[in-house]
Amino acid sequence: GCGTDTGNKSDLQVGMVTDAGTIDDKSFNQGTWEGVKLAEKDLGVSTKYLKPAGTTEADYLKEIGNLYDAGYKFIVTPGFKFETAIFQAQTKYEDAKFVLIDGSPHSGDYNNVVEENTVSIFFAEHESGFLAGVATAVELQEGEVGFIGGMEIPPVQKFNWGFQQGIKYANENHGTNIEIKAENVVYQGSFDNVAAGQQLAAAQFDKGVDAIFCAAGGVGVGAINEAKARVESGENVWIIGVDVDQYADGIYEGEKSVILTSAMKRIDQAAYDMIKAELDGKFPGGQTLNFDAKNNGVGIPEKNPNLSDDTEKVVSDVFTKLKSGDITVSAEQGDLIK
Amino acid sequence: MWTLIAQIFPYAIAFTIPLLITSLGGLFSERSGVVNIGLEGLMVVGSFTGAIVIYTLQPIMSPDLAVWIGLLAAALAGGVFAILHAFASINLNANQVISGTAINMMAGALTVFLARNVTGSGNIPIVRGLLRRDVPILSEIPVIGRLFFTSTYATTWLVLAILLLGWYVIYKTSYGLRLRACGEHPHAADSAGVNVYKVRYIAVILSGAFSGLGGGILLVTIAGEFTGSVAGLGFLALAALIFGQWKPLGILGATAFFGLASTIANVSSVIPMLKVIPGVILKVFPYIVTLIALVAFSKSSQAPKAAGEPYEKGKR
Amino acid sequence: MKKIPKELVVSLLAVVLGLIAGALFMLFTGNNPFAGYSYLIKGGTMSIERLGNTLATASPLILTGLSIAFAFKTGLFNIGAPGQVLFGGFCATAVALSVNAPKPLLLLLSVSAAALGGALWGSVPGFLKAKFNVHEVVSSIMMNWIAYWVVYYAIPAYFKGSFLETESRKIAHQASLRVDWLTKLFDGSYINLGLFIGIIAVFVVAFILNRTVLGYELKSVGFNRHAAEYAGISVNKNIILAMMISGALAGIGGAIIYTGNAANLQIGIVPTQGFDGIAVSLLGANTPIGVLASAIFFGLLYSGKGFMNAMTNIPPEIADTIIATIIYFAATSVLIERGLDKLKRKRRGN
Amino acid sequence: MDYVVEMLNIRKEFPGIVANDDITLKLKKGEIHALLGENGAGKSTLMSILFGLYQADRGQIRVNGKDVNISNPNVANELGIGMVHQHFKLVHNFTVTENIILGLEPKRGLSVDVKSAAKRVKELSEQYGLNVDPNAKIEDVSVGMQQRVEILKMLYRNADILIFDEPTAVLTPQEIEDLMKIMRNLIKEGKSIILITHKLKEIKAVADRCTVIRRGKFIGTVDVDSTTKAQMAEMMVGREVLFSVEKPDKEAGEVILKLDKVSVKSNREGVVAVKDFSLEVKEGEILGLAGVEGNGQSELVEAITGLKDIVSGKIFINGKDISNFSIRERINSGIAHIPEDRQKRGLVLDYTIGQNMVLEIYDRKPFSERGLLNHNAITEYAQQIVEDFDVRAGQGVESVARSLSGGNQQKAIVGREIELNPDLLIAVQPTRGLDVGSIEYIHSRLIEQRNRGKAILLVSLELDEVLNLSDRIAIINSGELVGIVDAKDTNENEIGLMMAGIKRGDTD
Ligand SMILES: Nc1ncnc2c1ncn2[C@@H]1O[C@H](COP(=O)(O)OP(=O)(O)OP(=O)(O)O)[C@@H](O)[C@H]1O
Ligand SMILES: Nc1ncnc2c1ncn2[C@@H]1O[C@H](COP(=O)(O)OP(=O)(O)OP(=O)(O)O)[C@@H](O)[C@H]1O
Ligand SMILES: [Mg+2]
Ligand SMILES: [Mg+2]
Repeated sequence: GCGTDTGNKSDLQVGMVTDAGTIDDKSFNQGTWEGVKLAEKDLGVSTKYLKPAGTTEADYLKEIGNLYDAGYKFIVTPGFKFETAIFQAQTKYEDAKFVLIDGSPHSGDYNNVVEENTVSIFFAEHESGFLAGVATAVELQEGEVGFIGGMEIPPVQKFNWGFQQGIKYANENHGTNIEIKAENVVYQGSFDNVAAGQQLAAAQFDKGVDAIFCAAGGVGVGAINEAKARVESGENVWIIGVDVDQYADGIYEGEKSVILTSAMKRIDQAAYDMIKAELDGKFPGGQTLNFDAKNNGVGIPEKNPNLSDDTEKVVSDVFTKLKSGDITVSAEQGDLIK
Repeated sequence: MWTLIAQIFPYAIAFTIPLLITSLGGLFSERSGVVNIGLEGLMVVGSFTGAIVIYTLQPIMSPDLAVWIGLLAAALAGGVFAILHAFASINLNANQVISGTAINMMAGALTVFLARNVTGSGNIPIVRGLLRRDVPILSEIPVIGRLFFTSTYATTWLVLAILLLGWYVIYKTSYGLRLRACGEHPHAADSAGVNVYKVRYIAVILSGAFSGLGGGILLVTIAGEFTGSVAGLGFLALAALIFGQWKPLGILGATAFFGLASTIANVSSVIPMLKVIPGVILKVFPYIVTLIALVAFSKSSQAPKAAGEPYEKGKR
Repeated sequence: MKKIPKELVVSLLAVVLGLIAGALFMLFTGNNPFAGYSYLIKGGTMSIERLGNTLATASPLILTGLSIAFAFKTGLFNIGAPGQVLFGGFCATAVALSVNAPKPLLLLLSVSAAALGGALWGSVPGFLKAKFNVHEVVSSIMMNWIAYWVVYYAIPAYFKGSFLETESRKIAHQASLRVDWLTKLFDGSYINLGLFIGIIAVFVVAFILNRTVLGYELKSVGFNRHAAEYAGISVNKNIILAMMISGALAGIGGAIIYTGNAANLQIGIVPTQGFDGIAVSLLGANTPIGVLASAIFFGLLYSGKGFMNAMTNIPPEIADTIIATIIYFAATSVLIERGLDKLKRKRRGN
Repeated sequence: MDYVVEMLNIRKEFPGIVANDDITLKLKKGEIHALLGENGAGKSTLMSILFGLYQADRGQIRVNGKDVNISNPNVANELGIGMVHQHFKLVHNFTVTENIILGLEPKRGLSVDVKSAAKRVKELSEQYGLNVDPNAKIEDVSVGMQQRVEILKMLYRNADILIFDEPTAVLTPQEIEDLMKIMRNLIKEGKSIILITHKLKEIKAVADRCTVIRRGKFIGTVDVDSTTKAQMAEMMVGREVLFSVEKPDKEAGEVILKLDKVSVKSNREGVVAVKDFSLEVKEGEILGLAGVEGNGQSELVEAITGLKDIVSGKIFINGKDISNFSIRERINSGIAHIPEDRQKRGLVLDYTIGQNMVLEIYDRKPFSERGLLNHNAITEYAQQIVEDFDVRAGQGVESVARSLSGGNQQKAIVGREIELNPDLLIAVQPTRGLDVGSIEYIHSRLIEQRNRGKAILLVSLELDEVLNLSDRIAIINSGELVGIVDAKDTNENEIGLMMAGIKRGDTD
């Protein structure tokens, strides 16, 4: 779909190439696409996404070439797997603009080169995880939490590490008593094994875990299902969502959801902002942008029906301190679990 | 140890059930003489249809009722889709393996394509699947109650009932007798006045319906959304069929083994006791055991003699 | 007039019918099929670079298609190609990442390693079939999963880079099947030596099957193992050998995928080329030359569909639907043959 | 008027062949009506039409005076027509009862009522003296018993018109006697029978009338009592038939094949098929091995050729112990083998005739060198065989084996094996399913081999063939050697008795 009914009209053609997984992955592909679609609606750009046949640099570059040849010269790519493809594309297609989310272009040697037609965007997932951790700890006050990751890739790891720091912070500063055991921090190893997600969540719940932070795509879907089933049979368990506000995914009855809160990174916002900047002639080419607490690039949702007002208040205080730099969250494992 | 088993048992069963019903579908098809390698695709079709029906109905009626209607629709759709395979392998004497492969490819492409056309997204989430319940009274029985009657899905009992019924049909009814005859010696069946084509059509359609149901059950118990794939479960069901020696009780054992082994492998990372075993060993364990079992059973293979052979009236 | 082989007619008709089905889907979604197909073809051919990419996409398919065709010719259904691709590719990657040698030698080593790895993976179902009569389809499916998990754990344990747990280190240019002159010739496309390996393999396989004692024995066993046994041909040896050769071909396909088209091995992904090989082989009537042609056709479909999607609103699943339909029609070729016979008889009748 | 079946002017065409051309057959109530004809004359086709397996292209069928359209076996069943097929149509892992009730299952509620069916089978079995165990599995019972199961199948369906397609080919003379008795019983109970057979003796023994067809055409229907065997044979073949082959006397030479107390396991689990079997075959002789099907002949041949391992004993060729040789080594030691099942063992049907002609020697010079095939040499060699043995095929050596008729396939195999110039030629059922012309030809080639001083082991179920060709005859029963007799001083009766396990002398 091109064309819009808002009256705004623009010549800009915005293309996106999806990473592994589908456009509906409830994660970075979907988030990015939602931002692009929002731009279509608000700004009148025309849009298109392509799904590559595989996940190699060649597959990605081919689709970028297809978009380029079809006139889509503003191209958004989510995921660090695009790093080497964009490295080549930015010089090959000099008159095109590239937005690389979660990564920075390099030739395979991790020497980053961001050309003038490219913006590289990173998110402070650890800060997002931290806030979710604080929110969880304060809301639950005491109990156990767990973490289920998909594959061991940097954004997922950073969510995990941040979450653990958030729990610790709340225990130390807000008198909560939340435990997170090493055995309950796991990477399932894929983003699509729903059954394993269900089983892992069940195993953790059975061992007394009250809330699980899932940064695992389809694996998280399995965990959410397990939580729904348990809540409906009277148990009191929670899931903390990731990337986008997953509240709706956790709905099991009317408006009630098992999603306590979500550790969000505003990918949609980032994609939208870049498109808008381009239209305004302010495309920050050559820069590496960090979306973090300071610029509201990460955080928990504005509305968290499952969080008490008190909790929200605590989180918002912490959020302020993150912004001001009073609190810093490490993006490294250090002595954290996994 | 006991608590570990007690904990994972319900999930192992949950994982077993879609496999079991799909495998039973394969059993009907192969016992009639038609190899059905398209079980995977038929499960996908079931999962898709179930999802789309439940997705549409849940907002306007009782979610539970919607789930059951969805399961019914999944079975129906699987059965209808299987006609493609039946037509190719029964009427056209096609190579059944190739036709099954085509079924798998078609199901994958077509369902996602339709999903996108209907919901605008390649995935179809459902708000709510089936709830787990303890079976009254029975769940109080020591040991057994904890293992078998706690946290069960209604579909588990449904599938076990179908299995029992399937066993009865295959071994006790006239259709079963004819079915087995068609899989062993279709010409004998034909000359005894059995309509081989009809028997095989029914069997292949049943295999589609059961696989469709399997896909639907996977959706409402585990997956919670349609994503265009069932992650190789259909192929695993096929392996279970051979592992289980084309016998209803055999496939019950084989699928239960897969269910247990893969559940253990999946949750091993959160079970301290299992953590000492290298992950790769746990993951490949079910597959290696299957290979060993196939070797062990190879001598006394009960494979239907005519399975995979197109039936031509004139030929002998 | 020379007689056109029946297989060719059947394959072509299957393609045509598949394309017609695709056209119907395009119409159904409100698109113009002529535009769709012309963009599809343009997408795969309109520049020298795209042509190169089409051939690069086709290269591993030639090998996996040959692998499966070879198995079919020898009476086996090798559904284990995905596992053989993965494990062969893993072996090639391992060599590429750990051996230091001049490029030609290194490539020879890594491709040989891939062939050996694939052969090893194929030998298990072959052995089980020969010795215990275990159906190769089931054992191959098991071997696929075993390959998946072995590679899944081995890459992070031994070959991961400094940043990522989920893929191997990048393979140096030194060890890659990409060569500068070819890349330049095709304007920076991904084409690599894999294409030549594929073409050589086509001729080698055709030669083995048609002109050698080995091929004669393998086919005898494939067509009629009872007669082969009667004639004193070792059935068991030949079944194992056939699966090993088939596996080796798939393994080399893995080398092309991971050290040619790509430059590393990502875990958690089953290579689709393994399954696609089935379609390639069937459409190619299980003959080496047919496989070459159909691999290029699939390469065109895969590499052109992106441009079609970019230029139109045709959903991406169309290409897959077309392929599935083609396979279905290839499977039901009896229908086509019957139609042809009827046509002939009618013409004769007149 | 009192015809139960009238098949009038039946025509049936298969692609490329008219199997039935204007054939008329009328079956009287209460008679045994023989249907006689060479292989491929169209007997089975005609009966398959009556039984509803095929549809006639033209012609009329009347049952009990009414025009009927028998579109499938169910219709035939309803009309009271039953058929015992030459190749039994029984499900091997079903019980006798299950096989009998298949397609017509008695029910109790939803279940098949196996119990009462078994009772009924038992009753029927007793009524007609068939002696069948209703609960035995088919794979465990003898061939004769399987045939009686087929008969029960018809009786269970209340068939009044019974078709027997070559029922005696697989039976011992004793069993044939029993079958005749059963047939006469059936007639007494008011049934009518059509009997297909090649054996004039049997027709003479039981049939009332006989219809003869030749190459799909109706030749005539005669009264059996008033027609001689020779007359019937002439009707069948179209010329005078010599009932024996010319064979000069010849002194046998050195021992070529020596079996020393050979035991072989059966193809079925656990059973021993051949027990302590000792035998010698000498140069310049044809040794016939006679026995009822399934008494260990196949296993014995497989043991000699190496297709099967022996449990104990030794096998010698020209004095050399070959017990542990591979199949190929045995071929190279001078054994050639015309296999029992030409399509399963003898040919790779998807290969051309040319490729098939070198099946055992493709790896020898000049057919291949250093692993590469020499197609020219192969074609040349095959060409020679095709010419010498009169193999008729559309595209000569380039014809795919599958496209050849059975007789030509067999001639090709015989040619290939003789061309190997073996010391020992094992010929198993070399003329099964062939027409008279081909049979004569193959017989003469076998005798020619013998005359050239080769040793020939002939295994055949056809007693006539064994008697006509052999110099000596060994009789096998239940895997044991019953005895060896000189062909010159024995007769069908004696061999028949020995085939049933009764040793020479026991009777005298
Ligand atoms: N289904 C078929 N398709 C084509 N040709 C057939 C078919 N069945 C039989 N024929 C041919 O029809 C002819 C008559 O065959 P039929 O089986 O009736 O002979 P028969 O008299 O029963 O021979 P036999 O003594 O060998 O049993 C043969 O030439 C045979 O090859
Ligand atoms: N489809 C076919 N095409 C060509 N020849 C055939 C075909 N079917 C059978 N025949 C030939 O016809 C002859 C008789 O075949 P048929 O099937 O009638 O066997 P039969 O010995 O009479 O056994 P039965 O009575 O059990 O059918 C055989 O020589 C067989 O090879
Ligand atoms: Mg016949
Ligand atoms: Mg016959």
